Amino acid sequence: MVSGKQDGVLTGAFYLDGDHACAEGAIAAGCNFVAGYPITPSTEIVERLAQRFPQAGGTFIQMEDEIASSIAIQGAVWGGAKAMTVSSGPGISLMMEHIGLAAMAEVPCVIVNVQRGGPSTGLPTLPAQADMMQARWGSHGDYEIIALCPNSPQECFDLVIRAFNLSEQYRLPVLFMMDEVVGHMTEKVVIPPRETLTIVPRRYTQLSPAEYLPFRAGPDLVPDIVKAGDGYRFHVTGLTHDERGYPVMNAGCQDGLVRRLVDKVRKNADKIQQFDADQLEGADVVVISYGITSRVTMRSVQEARARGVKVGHLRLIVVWPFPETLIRKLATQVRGLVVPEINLGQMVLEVERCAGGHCKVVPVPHAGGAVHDPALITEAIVEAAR
Amino acid sequence: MVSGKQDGVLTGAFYLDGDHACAEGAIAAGCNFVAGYPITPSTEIVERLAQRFPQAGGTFIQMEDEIASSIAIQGAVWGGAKAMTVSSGPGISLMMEHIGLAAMAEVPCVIVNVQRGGPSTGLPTLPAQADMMQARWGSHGDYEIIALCPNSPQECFDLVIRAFNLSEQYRLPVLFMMDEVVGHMTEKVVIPPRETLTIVPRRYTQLSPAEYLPFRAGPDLVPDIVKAGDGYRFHVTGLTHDERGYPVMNAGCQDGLVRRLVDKVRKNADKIQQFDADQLEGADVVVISYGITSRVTMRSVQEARARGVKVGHLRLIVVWPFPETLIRKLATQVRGLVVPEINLGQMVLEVERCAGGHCKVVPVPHAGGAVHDPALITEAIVEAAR
Amino acid sequence: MTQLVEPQACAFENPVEPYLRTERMPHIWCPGCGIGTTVNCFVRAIEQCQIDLDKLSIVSGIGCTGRVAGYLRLDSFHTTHGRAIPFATGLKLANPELKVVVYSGDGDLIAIGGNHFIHAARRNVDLTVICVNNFNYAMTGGQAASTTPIDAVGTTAPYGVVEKPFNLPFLAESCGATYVARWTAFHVRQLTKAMIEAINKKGFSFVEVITPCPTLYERRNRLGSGLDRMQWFKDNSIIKNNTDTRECDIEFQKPIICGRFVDVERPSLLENIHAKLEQIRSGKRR
Amino acid sequence: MTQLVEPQACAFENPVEPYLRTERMPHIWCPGCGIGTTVNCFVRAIEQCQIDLDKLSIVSGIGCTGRVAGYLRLDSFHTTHGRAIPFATGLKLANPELKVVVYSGDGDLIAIGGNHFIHAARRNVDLTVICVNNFNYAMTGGQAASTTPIDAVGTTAPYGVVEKPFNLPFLAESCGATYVARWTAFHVRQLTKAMIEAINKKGFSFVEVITPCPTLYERRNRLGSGLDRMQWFKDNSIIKNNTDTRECDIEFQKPIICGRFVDVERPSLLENIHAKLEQIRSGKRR
Amino acid sequence: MSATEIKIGGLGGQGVILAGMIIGRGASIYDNKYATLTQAFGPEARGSACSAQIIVSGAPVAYPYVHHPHILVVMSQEAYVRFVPELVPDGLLLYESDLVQPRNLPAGVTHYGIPSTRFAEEFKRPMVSNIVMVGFFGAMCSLVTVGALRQSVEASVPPGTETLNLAAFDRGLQFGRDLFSHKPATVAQRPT
Amino acid sequence: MSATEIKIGGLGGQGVILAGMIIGRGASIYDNKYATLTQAFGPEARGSACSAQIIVSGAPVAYPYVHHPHILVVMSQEAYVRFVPELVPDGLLLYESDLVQPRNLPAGVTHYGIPSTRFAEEFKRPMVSNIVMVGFFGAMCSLVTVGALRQSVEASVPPGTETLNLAAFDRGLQFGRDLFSHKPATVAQRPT
Amino acid sequence: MSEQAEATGRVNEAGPSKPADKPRGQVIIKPEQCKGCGYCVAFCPLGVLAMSGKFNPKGYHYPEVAEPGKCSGCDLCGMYCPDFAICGRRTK
Amino acid sequence: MSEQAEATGRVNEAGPSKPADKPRGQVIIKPEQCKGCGYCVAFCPLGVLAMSGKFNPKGYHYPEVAEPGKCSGCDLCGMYCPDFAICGRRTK
Ligand SMILES: Cc1ncc(C[n+]2csc(CCOP(=O)(O)OP(=O)(O)O)c2C)c(N)n1
Ligand SMILES: Cc1ncc(C[n+]2csc(CCOP(=O)(O)OP(=O)(O)O)c2C)c(N)n1
Ligand code: SF4
Ligand code: SF4
Ligand code: SF4
Ligand code: SF4
Ligand code: SF4
Ligand code: SF4
Ligand SMILES: [Mg+2]
Ligand SMILES: [Mg+2]
Repeated sequence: MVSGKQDGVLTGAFYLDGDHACAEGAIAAGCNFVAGYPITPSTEIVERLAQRFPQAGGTFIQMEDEIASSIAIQGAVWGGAKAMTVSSGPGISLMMEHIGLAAMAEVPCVIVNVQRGGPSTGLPTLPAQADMMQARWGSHGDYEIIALCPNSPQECFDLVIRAFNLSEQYRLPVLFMMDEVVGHMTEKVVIPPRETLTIVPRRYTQLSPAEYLPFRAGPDLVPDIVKAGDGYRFHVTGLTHDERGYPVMNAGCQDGLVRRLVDKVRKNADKIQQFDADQLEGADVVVISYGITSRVTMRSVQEARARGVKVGHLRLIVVWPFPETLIRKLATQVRGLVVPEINLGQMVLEVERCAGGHCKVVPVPHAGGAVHDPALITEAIVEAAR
Repeated sequence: MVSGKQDGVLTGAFYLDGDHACAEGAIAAGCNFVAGYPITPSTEIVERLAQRFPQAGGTFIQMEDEIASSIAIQGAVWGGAKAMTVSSGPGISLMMEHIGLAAMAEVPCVIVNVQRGGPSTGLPTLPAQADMMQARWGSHGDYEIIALCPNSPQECFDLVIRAFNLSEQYRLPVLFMMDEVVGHMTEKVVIPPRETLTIVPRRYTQLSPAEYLPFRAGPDLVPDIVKAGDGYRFHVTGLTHDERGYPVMNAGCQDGLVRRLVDKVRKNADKIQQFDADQLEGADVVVISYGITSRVTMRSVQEARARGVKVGHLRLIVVWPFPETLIRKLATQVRGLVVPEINLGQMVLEVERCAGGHCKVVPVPHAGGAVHDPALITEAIVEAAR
Repeated sequence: MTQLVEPQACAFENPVEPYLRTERMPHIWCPGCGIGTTVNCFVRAIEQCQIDLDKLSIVSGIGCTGRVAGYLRLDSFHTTHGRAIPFATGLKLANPELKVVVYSGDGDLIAIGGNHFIHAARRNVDLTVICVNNFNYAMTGGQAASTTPIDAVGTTAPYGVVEKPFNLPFLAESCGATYVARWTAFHVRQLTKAMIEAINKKGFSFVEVITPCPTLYERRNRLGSGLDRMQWFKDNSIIKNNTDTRECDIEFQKPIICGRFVDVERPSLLENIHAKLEQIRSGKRR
Repeated sequence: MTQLVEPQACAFENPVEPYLRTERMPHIWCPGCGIGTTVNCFVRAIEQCQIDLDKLSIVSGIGCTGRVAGYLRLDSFHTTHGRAIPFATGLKLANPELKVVVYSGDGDLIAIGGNHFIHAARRNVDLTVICVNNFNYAMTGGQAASTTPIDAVGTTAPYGVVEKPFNLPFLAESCGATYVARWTAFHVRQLTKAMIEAINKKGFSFVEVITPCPTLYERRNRLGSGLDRMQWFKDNSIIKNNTDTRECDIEFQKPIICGRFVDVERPSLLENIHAKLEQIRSGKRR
Repeated sequence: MSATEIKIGGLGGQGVILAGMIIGRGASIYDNKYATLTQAFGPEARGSACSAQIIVSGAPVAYPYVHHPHILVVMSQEAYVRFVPELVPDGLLLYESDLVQPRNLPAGVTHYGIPSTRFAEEFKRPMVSNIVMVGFFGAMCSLVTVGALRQSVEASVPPGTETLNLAAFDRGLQFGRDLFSHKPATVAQRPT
Repeated sequence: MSATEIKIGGLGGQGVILAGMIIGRGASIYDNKYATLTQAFGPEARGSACSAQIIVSGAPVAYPYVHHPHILVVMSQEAYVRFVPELVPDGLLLYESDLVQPRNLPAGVTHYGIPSTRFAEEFKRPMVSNIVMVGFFGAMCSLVTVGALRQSVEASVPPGTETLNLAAFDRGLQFGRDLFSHKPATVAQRPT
Repeated sequence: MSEQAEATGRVNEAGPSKPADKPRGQVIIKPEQCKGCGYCVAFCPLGVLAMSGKFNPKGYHYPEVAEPGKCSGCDLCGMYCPDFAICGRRTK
Repeated sequence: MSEQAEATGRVNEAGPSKPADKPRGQVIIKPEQCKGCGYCVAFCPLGVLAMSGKFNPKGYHYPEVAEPGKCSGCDLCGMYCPDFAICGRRTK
């Protein structure tokens, strides 16, 4: 019942940090290929996998850099694997071209970013949440991804499974946005028996090679997939392509393809959404938080309530796609939305946009290197309630 | 008086495409170091520089990739050069880590992105404007850049000079956001005598090595710079650093540094702003456009005016920092803001945010591969005016 | 108006056709482009290897040569510029029963992709890498490459290249490639044989093919037509198997040494991984 | 409580001090870390080269070794992981009167930075590259690297490495480096001399220094303390100048061949650029 | 609008863009008008369809694309088929008469052919076919003065090839003038 | 709040984080409470200040940081100087008595020292100093049961080193028990 | 028509040179796919082929069988042709 | 006190071994900077140094001059010391 010593897939209660829990979650999700390159504070994830995969039945390869890692996993996916790569700011920045490829070629995969202080080399061992907009916009061109933010080791386990599930469901790269605190924080992690976990299988086509078109989507806008070696003789390209997967260089094909790529997220946003709502009903102020900041916020909310403020707390678990509809509605019901984040204002821009002038939007920025002093958030709540 | 044949710095009227004009603008701005890697539709810029630099007095080096290019220019800047690199979507995505370094180490340099259809390899020879959010958010961590959008070869010349000037003034990477149409469109470009051009010199310190602190900023939040070989024995790092440039790993130092890095743009935004305003006064609808789309919009605006709509046209020349104040004010004065862009909704998000619910915000998205049919924008204007 | 010939049914099929995505023909390559010639050799090689084509994957990067993947009726992957090798590495590791061939250009594999090339050779990944070396970046219009000979011109080196080009066989050997050969597009039979040997080799095998790019490299360097160039290859190739790779430098318009230079045995990455797994499962730590 | 000694004034100065940013001491390196030893050699080398220190720039990537730049009182650049060489290339080309030394780790220069390494060697850029090879990624906690010998363990290869490591001298030579030497941290005098030779060399010079990383590599591989390791270097180094670089592979706990392996002349990148400019200005196209 | 819109279509490698460039540069730099040239081509270096579009105007050009050219020049059958429907009803068509068969031409279109490739082969340089065409263009319409076109040819071709190219230009010009003396073009007199 | 907050400070390489891990795991897995461990360390692998913070509670822990520890364990003078001011007024201080001099200790703090490094050197493995300290911790307060701590030591150390580490644990435990029998700790009886 | 038929064994049989021999090979040409590079003509070891004076729809000259009886069916033309426009096969 | 002074020529002069010879070198040690790796002790060619039994503030043992008169000032200790905590110099 202890980390680092069991073989196969674990079940039971373990004392794990977020990084290790993430590794176990990946194994539980059926991930069997990980390519990575060391970087603080994410390295423990691949270290654990390097140790665990021989027993758990997966392959870990340390590539020469993050660029190689982020494309090796895509090769592996086409070979039939469930694949993941893991990094932090500088390494994630190097993956941008390949996040675009995964979006374009609809490659289900998970990219873990254990956020540290930036920009550049920044604060390698200290926390931040300043890669949130990068997660959405970092690659060139129009595309959509899904991003999740866990706030505990338990969630690193639970949600990385959902990350894999979403990537399979929608055939796109899912960004798993941890932060240094969550990655290095250790708590009890309960791993249920594997049978009780919901694992979305890869959507392999039922069609024969003669009938199958690799990029023809069904009503959910997501095409079924195949893998190499099964006789489909399919083609995959990062160029704009038609339903056969063949390059077609014109605006019409681009429109059909790229609109579908973004719509499969935008139009399915309601199904993808996930959040924790705490006393939103009747609140004068709602704090919107995610990741480690949500746990700091819990204390602030407690303090503010103790000071008599009717404050609700909306914790975003899926941050991208952004819960537009929800925030638009909330904005019409409250006096203020308070948005603490360990960055100098990122998700708050989306909140402000969706608030549409209906209520105050109060950012509580923090440049990184630590979490907020809870009092800062408390003050912002009290202020916003005025 | 013809392109491609003169030695030294040119003066006169030339028939140049945007790429070539950009190269000439860089030379006129005093750029004397360019590192690059070929990619359509930007390659003509470096090809021209490779041909022109031996006479014009600069060094071009074709590096092994875009990563190398984007750091070689930073080495060159610290060696005293005015430096630029040039690419398009896939190559720009590879530069993300180094855009962060340039922001962090306050390296004045210009990065040209001749936008093509994305995501991924996309439509290499066809236009898009879908890297606008990437320009702002593509690297990890909090930082700010400046981005400009020319709409003609003449502006490719004129504005790349301003791009260099801004990079020197604020010591940061400036993104020069062309698009395939502007890059490959040929028109007359008038190059005035060099003496008449305003060139902002590098802000070399006046202080002695004993007095000088490399990252101590003056009231404009920008520190003066030095170069290697002048006896300052200075240190530059991508880590969070103090005024001496030495790494300091804590939240306090991070706060001081990173806030200054963003504030030097945010607080100087008014000075950086640049736009063209056409009949905004009294308009019922204002179209907000940039780059090649602004020229398509001109026709749409004409058509809409012919149909009796009171429509103004705001063309953004500096797109980042975003002209918040202006848009906030406009939103209170008009019925609708129409935002055509060759992407599936990027700058329109900023417009919507700043509009704050005061007026309709009508996106006119286009997935890329071509410019808009002007009628589409006209219809949106007419619709918004209702 | 000159009289034009029209398409018509054939008496027998071109033997490459079953291997091609004929629905995508004509291809984009220029008149006299050597890439098509190498494809002929490759098709004949895989035919002669008698491998299950359903288990053969082909991976390209971006470039004129990068289009090869898209034209072959195989599981085919047109990845990003420079990254065919790490993609192929993932593909092969995830599904070891596949035969994985990387087919791409010199710029793709050796300039932007150089790091992946050397690491894959070092690891002895079970891949065959075919590098079409046309001495320039063709797809983007003829820029100088890290293979362009000194003094040759390219659009980004209009006055002539000053950097020494890579000696690819030497580089591949220094990293640990177990099979290394070089041929020109003129040597269709030898090239086919080399491809067969490379495909049959376990571990990292590497075939460099020098080809004409008449539209860009030859034209810009005044080396005549594709045909002139092929004749030049014919007249200026020195076939010398087992040449010390140190001697395999290529200089502008100097004879080109061709042959099989390296053919050695060492355990491939997959063999090593499996041996390690055995060892772990049998309980020994090291 | 044990009695502690307190700092005190010195009778004379440590000769390295004028070259160090003493205000940043103590440095972050562990007890017995070999990096500090190489810094001693480097300081003595630049002292003996009698170069103008104001014109000497040092460029590092990220890693334990990457911190060297920050500790030397020179114009110093701590860049991004893997990118010291292209940064240095830009610096040198922009200001050819500078002497530019790249000082970084094996992971930095050869794993993520491998492509820049081979291209810089090929171009013969006027740089001196000092690679501290401690057989692992130390800064991040002891992961296996592309230099880790087969069967040695690292945190990401807990059961032992299965990939052949690079033979760095062979790799450097294959790309065209004009000076290549290898020493261990034990060989302080020879290392100093090699650094002098490398700095005085025009073109691309490369010095590999094998150093102990007792905290991670030696500890995890049960190779004892730093001192044990240095003794091992002493006892297991074979000094053999001009060894064919093919023979310079490193195997786990097998003797290490040290020496100067390559020292040849060919025009450096800057020389080539200047010659080309002359040619252009004198009106000849080629 | 006082703008005249031109489209030139052909295959990559035929020098269609350069032809457009010469016309645009002639109009813009040597005739001192406004002239915007845009181009469309595939990813491949050679062999696929490509086209150049030029708008020549007395005032700055905003919208740079040509949807209904007044003048269409085609160097391949494919370009002919694709672009002819776009021609304005009374437009002018110039075509490579060995490579293009002007079938189903809309009524009202004035059209002239020239075997420019064959003429170019006479110079032993098939690639000057486009310059022959530009000379022909100079003869068949007065939008850009012949002097401006000649200067532009000189300024636009690779150094050392000026004489050859001017000869090619003159060949096309002469062929056109000879043709023209037989049958006057209407579009050619269009005020520009 | 029913939560007890612990801080452990020392230098990198002293195993401070592992000590925290053992305490946290003991409380969480073997005593079945909630225990959140956070850590702080520099970029460097070794030698700089580092600390572990553990909150042990009967309910889930939200805010995971310790600002005012009830129990402080210090293994270096630097850590002592830095963290002692944070201790709650009636807190418990455990320290490495060869490396730390508890100068200017606030009144009300209960404090015990152990020469854990020296004890570890007795085992010829200086790196088990932290485990000695954990044993000492087990003796000096009842927050985590000794049984849970022992199990946790076993589960947390590298395979093959269990015996050595348990011996080190017992050494610290014994030393503490001996001390404790002389002078009872107040914090130790705090309800947890 | 022509090129196609000319190239087959049938036509070869009726070809001018060596009418007595049964031709050992056939060659097939798809002129519309040809880009006129001339490789097949130059590298046919038996001089079977020659470039036509005619253009195909893309404007290229293409090969014709000049010496049909000589073809050995070695398929070297097929291996050289970058455009998959020609190939040979043995007939016995 | 002590280590610093012990290491200088002056103390060497008073040292036990070879009292007649004027010592050829001096060594200087900064114990507080030392991390106890032992390189200086092990690689001093003349056996001048020995590890102290005492700890410095960081908890490391550090070198002391055991044979002061023997020091040649060769500075090998200085070249080895990763922490710049020791160095030697010639005195004549
Ligand atoms: C990241 C990135 N950089 C640059 C390019 C542009 N690009 C496409 S192909 C190519 C070069 C191809 O050269 P090579 O690999 O030699 O292939 P060839 O076309 O010569 O066959 C380049 C630079 C790109 N697509 N992606
Ligand atoms: C892009 C990027 N990837 C990964 C890292 C994390 N990282 C920092 S140093 C390092 C390895 C250092 O190894 P080496 O160069 O051998 O230096 P050493 O620490 O061994 O001296 C890594 C992987 C980073 N900073 N940036
Ligand atoms: S440009 Fe060169 S390599 Fe590309 S298709 Fe044409 S001839 Fe071949
Ligand atoms: S971890 Fe290794 S390389 Fe890094 S400072 Fe410590 S001993 Fe040196
Ligand atoms: S098959 Fe052989 S002999 Fe026949 S035409 Fe082709 S190359 Fe010549
Ligand atoms: S080799 Fe092919 S493309 Fe070339 S001439 Fe012969 S048939 Fe035509
Ligand atoms: S200077 Fe030389 S002899 Fe003296 S202590 Fe140091 S190493 Fe020994
Ligand atoms: S070499 Fe330096 S750090 Fe090591 S024991 Fe000697 S003085 Fe101390
Ligand atoms: Mg090439
Ligand atoms: Mg290392």
